[in-house]
Amino acid sequence: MFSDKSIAVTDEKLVIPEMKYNIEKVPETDRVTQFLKIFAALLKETNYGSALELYTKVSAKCAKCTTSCHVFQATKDVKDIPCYRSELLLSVYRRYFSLEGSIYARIFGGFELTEEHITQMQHSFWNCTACRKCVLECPSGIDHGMLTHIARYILAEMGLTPRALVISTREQLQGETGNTSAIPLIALKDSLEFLEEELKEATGEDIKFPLDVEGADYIFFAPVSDYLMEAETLMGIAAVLHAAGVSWTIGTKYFDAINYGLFYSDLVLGRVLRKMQEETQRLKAKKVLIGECGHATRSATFLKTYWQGEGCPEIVNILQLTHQLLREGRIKLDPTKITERVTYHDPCNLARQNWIVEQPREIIRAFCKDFVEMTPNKTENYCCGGGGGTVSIDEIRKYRTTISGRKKAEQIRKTEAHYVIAPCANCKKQIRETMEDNNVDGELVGLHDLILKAIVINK
Amino acid sequence: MKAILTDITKCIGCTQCVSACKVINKLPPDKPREWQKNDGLSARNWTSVLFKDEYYVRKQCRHCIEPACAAACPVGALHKTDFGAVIYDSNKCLGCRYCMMACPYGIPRYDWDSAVPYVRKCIMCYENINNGVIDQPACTKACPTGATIFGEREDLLIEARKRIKNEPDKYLDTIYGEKEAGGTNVLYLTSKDCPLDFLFYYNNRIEKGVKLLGEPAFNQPYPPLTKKAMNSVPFAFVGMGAVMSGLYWIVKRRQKLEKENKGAEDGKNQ
Amino acid sequence: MERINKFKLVLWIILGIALAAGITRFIFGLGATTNLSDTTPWGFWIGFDVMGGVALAAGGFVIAAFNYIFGRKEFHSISRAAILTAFLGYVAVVIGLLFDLGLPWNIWHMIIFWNPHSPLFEVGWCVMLYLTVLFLEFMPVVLERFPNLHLLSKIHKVLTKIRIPLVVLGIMLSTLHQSSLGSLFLTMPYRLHPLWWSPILPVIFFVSAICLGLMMVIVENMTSSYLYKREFEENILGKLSRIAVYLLLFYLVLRFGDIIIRGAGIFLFQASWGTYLFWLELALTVFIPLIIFIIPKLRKQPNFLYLGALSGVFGIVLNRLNVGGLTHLTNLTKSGSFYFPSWLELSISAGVVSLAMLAFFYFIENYSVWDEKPKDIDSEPLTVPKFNTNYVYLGPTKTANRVKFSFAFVIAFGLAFALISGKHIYSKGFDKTPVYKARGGDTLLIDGNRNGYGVMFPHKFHGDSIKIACGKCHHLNKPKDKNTQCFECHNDMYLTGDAFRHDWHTSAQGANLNCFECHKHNVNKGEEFRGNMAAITKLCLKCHNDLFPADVKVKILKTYVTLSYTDAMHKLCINCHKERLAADSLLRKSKPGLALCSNCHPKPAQYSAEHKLFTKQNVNKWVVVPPRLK
Amino acid sequence: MEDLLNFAKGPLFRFSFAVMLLGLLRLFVLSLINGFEAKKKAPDKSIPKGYVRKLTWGYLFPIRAFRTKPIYSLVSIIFHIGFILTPLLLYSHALLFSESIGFSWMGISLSKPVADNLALITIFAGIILLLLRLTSKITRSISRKQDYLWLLLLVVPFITGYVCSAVVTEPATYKTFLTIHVLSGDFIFIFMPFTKIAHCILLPLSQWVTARSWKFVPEAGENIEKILGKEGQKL
Repeated sequence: MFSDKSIAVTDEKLVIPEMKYNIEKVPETDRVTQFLKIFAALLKETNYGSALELYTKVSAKCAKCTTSCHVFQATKDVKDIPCYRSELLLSVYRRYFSLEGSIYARIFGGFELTEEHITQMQHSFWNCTACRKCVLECPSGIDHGMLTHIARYILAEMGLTPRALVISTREQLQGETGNTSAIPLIALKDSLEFLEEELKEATGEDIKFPLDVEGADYIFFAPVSDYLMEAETLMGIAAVLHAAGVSWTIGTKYFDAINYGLFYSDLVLGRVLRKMQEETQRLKAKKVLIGECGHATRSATFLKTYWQGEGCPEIVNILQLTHQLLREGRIKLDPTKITERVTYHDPCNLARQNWIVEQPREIIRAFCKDFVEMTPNKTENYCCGGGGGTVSIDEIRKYRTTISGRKKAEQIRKTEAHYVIAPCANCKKQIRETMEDNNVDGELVGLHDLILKAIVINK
Repeated sequence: MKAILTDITKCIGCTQCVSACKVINKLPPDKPREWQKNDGLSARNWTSVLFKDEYYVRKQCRHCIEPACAAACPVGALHKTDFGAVIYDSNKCLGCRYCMMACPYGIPRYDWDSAVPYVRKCIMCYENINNGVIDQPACTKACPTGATIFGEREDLLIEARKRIKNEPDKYLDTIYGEKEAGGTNVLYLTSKDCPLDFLFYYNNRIEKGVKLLGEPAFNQPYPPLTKKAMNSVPFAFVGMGAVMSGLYWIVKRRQKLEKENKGAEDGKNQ
Repeated sequence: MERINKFKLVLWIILGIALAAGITRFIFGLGATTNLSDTTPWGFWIGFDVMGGVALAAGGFVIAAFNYIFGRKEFHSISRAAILTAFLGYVAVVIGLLFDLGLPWNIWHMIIFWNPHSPLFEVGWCVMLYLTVLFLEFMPVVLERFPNLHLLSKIHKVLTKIRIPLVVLGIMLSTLHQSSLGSLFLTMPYRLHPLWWSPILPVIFFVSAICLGLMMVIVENMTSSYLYKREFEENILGKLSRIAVYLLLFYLVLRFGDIIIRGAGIFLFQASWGTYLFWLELALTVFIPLIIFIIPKLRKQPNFLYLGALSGVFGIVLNRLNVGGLTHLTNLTKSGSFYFPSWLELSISAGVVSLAMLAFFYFIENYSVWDEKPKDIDSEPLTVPKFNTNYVYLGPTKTANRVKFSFAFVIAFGLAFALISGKHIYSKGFDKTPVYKARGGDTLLIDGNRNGYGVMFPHKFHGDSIKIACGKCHHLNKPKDKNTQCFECHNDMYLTGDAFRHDWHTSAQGANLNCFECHKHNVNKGEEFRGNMAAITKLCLKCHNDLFPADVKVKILKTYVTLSYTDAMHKLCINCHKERLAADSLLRKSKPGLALCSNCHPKPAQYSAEHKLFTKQNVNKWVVVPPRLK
Repeated sequence: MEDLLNFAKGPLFRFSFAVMLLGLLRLFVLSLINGFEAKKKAPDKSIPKGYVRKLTWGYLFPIRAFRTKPIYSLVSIIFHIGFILTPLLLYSHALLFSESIGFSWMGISLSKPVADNLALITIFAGIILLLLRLTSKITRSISRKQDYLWLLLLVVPFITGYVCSAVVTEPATYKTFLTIHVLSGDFIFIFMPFTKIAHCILLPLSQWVTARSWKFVPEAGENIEKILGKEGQKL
């Protein structure tokens, strides 16, 4: 009678693949004390305590978050309810770090932190893609995304991080190449030369990727995987910047925008951003330009926080810049080029807080005839399913595409679009795999891939 | 100055004066409280009748000629009028209750149960008489036996002496209020069986009849007790200032000299 | 948990209790919260908060005098703390005074309405001015923190320049009001116990204030040093104690000289409460400190030094309490009610002191009151304690304190607020004494004499044969209740009541009405409920068509407030009975003395003594006097 | 029974009311201080104001709530309205306050029929909420004990109050129900600041605090390493 219709997904029997990722090193035995110690250190040094203190008081357990969680809607497993997952951490906080909770525990007993609880957290918090869609629904105002963030930080300090993430960050911070995909500089230069040739073929123009130009307006950081997998996006960006005559550059010492710190560790976040700062200061760039990537853009905004010294530059996403250039009339797009149906996927990190929502749509409307929206869209768009760094864990691809990405696949299928635009490196990889595994027709592109096709470059 | 003379021997204890007082001053009904002194006076009863040794003694404000309460009040909320009454200005009052402490008869009462309390006591129907509503206080007017009467103080003193003279066996040869505490505007005549010393704090003394040095005499008014101290205030103030400045000057000079000496010695040594 | 934090927790709990008491005092007035009475209008708040507080703060001017005027620079290191103590002490005095004053919002009246003859007026002015001076003396410590702000640093410069004049002014003002607090009591020679009242009371107060100032500095310094685990200035405190010896000896001579010259020596060796208090006070003030301070062996031990100074502080505060209220003759003799402060009074005073202490700690922790700030306050070491399963970590000390203190504060407030008895507030000092019901038709049993025995009353006969209208006796009949008794309306023996039973009319067992079925709705729209009750209220007859018999003459009452049972008996019943007696022969036969006072009051003077109302006083018996019996 | 009722109306009521009022105030102030401290610690002071404001207003006028789970939202909103208005605006409660604490709001009160009906509606809303919680597997799985207890505890005073006001006439039963009514009310007050009902005062702050908490402290990461003794270690 009172069953919840909104969460019903048309579904036969669903086989849930095991969500199991590889851990770099197994932590020592007494994980409980270790967990609490790290938690305490975290509360002491960071700002999360104020939010946790509030959440433990207001959490009402109404289950409204279930209506917005794509993972839960696919699995129907109570362990995937955002509120259930948050309670895993909140109960620890309530028991060991809040006055009322500890008094209650002393009188009535109750929750105690155990090894099993930690194991449960270890799995649960990596199931969450930290898309923060549930925040919009929660009547208590709990940011489940933040709780995931905190819990992952603690787990990371214990060493319970997926190996894939650790390897890439290690390469980025301590490796020789200094980027997550371990591309040597020579390879980068090679591929850029190749891209320049490609561009010449496509547009007939001599479009350069300027390397190490001091004093440029923009220093460009792309998610490094783009150089390997999404070259067309880079070409599109180069074309746009060239057409508009923007002075920009790519640093050779550090050129990676990816920052997995946002997903599991503030420490890593800060260290990566320091590298970004060093490069920006070396080339004396006026602004920081981030390529098509959600988490990279959001983590780059924290440059303001981690910038040492005065004069933090403005951080601009390429979508914002292209939109601005389009408005100013500095680039022209041919409205007749793209005739296929197009749909747009909002990366969570860009759209959730109503940050970059309208700009890409205006750009698309300028040169695509048949643009359809997904439902829901804009700030409430579903996550691709690979958020929170899970996209880079290859051993759980099955889980990602069939469970996390299920909702997205349906959404895309409903639009019947040919082109699915996802201006985010993570989303691109995830959606492409999802479409493959779920047999969804269509082609996944970045926004600038399409722009490259439609851009008109006047001499 | 107007005054009230109460003849204890004539009082029949009908408490008509109490009712009349309540009516004219629009006082609400009284309920006995823990904090009342239990002599019948309260913030809502400005006069009362005590039952003492087969006699009835009416109690009310004595309207001293030199009232201690008026001298004590820091803001002058209480003051003595030429009419004879000691009246109270509730707009000035700040509720320090020093008047209640200072009164040698323990008369002023307080609105203890109110969040906005005032000091309450008999004001000899001052305002009503001034406005011409009545020609004498309600209590004297209401008295059926003429035990309490109103008039000029001199006239009443003459009347009192006359009564004592006429019936020396009946009356005690004292007019209460003529001299005590510098004289009051409420006078009492009493029977020989019933001396009224108990109305005065003087008689609360543990050792009766002991007169200590410095204590005021029976008929001495109270305000001068503090006046002496108050008069010396400016001298103390200026004197202390002068002494302190002088000391400071001397000490500083001495230090300076010491320094110079030291400097000179140092110079020599060098 | 550190010492200081534990101590602060206690202070916060006290503060919570005090807040509850303070709120009650401002809602319900002084009578509900204090044990003050018309006999003892001044009590603990004047004695401790004001007089004690001012005396406790004397350390400020004494140390300032030694440091700046007498050139004893060795006291410099404790002068800031002493001045801070004085400043906070005076602030506490003013806050305490706000509770004690009946009309605290009129406290500024002293500025515009002058009565220069009043010692209290002088005290008030001096305290105000001295508070300002202390504020200016202490300001530099606060301003030091902001050397970059131009305006503030300018003020700082000016203040340091005029420091010496300020100190001199402070000493002058202190001299005045420390002594004037004694002058307050000059006007009540027969109120105070002869061992305390003296024409030189101002001088005694001044000298004792200086003694107290010195000892208070010792106590304050050692206490705060203990709490912050800091080395205290043993040297300086030793010097202070040696100065205190001379002053205490002077005080002793002054006190006994005064008593003996006045001839009050006979009171010294009586067996009475007042004398005991005197010897206790002197022992605490003079004897214990003198013994400790004179013997070097004792003086050099911190524990004994502390004990001596503390004893002196308690002694002189006890002196102020004694003068302020405890030894008033109305309190010591049987002429009045005995005054001892209620727990609400004590808690408010304690709360004010706690507030001052917390402020003191705040300044110590945040400003350079001492030469060096207490350690471990600014920065926490980068460690987290070892966790076991019982451990609870509430964040850095500051955060944890905040959480704990506020929690303790709230709980203490709640408990104190609950414990403030409703009885004290609502009975207005009196227990309710219900009157028993006696219903009947033809014949009623009336406990007319209120002696526990019923009196037969031929009720029907009165209606049928004598044909008195019911309303004559039952001035307000209840609906369908033709034999309403006196007690129905006069339902309390001594308290006024409500003739219209609102509670019955609204209750579910009764008429189950809501307010607006009788009162017009526009009472909501701003019309005063009390202002014009008749205009907005429905008449009883609108609902009760058969309220009165047709032939009855009804006395219409203007108010529903009824007199107490006793009052009503005297005014209404007795008159009625008298009339009936005159007319009726039957009653005259059965109860000839029905209208006589002696029926109810057989022995007027003794009757009162038995009764609860009059149990408390023994002297000054006051009774409601009936007309003289034959 | 009489004594218990008097205790519940007197001391216990005063205690519970004081704890409720000051306790909630304490939570609010503590959260505010926490928020401002977070602001002080983080170098980046900006927050997405429009987003925070939009979500915060959403709590007071929860129109958005109807899009997902409309039945639940409607019932819950009705329950909240009834729960706030009925006890607050009943004349008897104003009377209780004036007798026990010394202030009240006698001037504004609901008429009896309105209050009765509102109480009935609230009771039904509460029961429906309980049923919703019990029948759905999802809510059942995430509910703690207090989630059921609260619903029951909140509904009890309404039921007993309604019974007292409109059903019983027999004095003994009336007294019993009234005692339960007052006692349950007291317990609600006492537990309010320490359980999830604190949301009544904390909700307006939650978005602001969240936004403040998202601001990182730059030194935090390194300091945590130091605390944990992992300084200088490689990843």
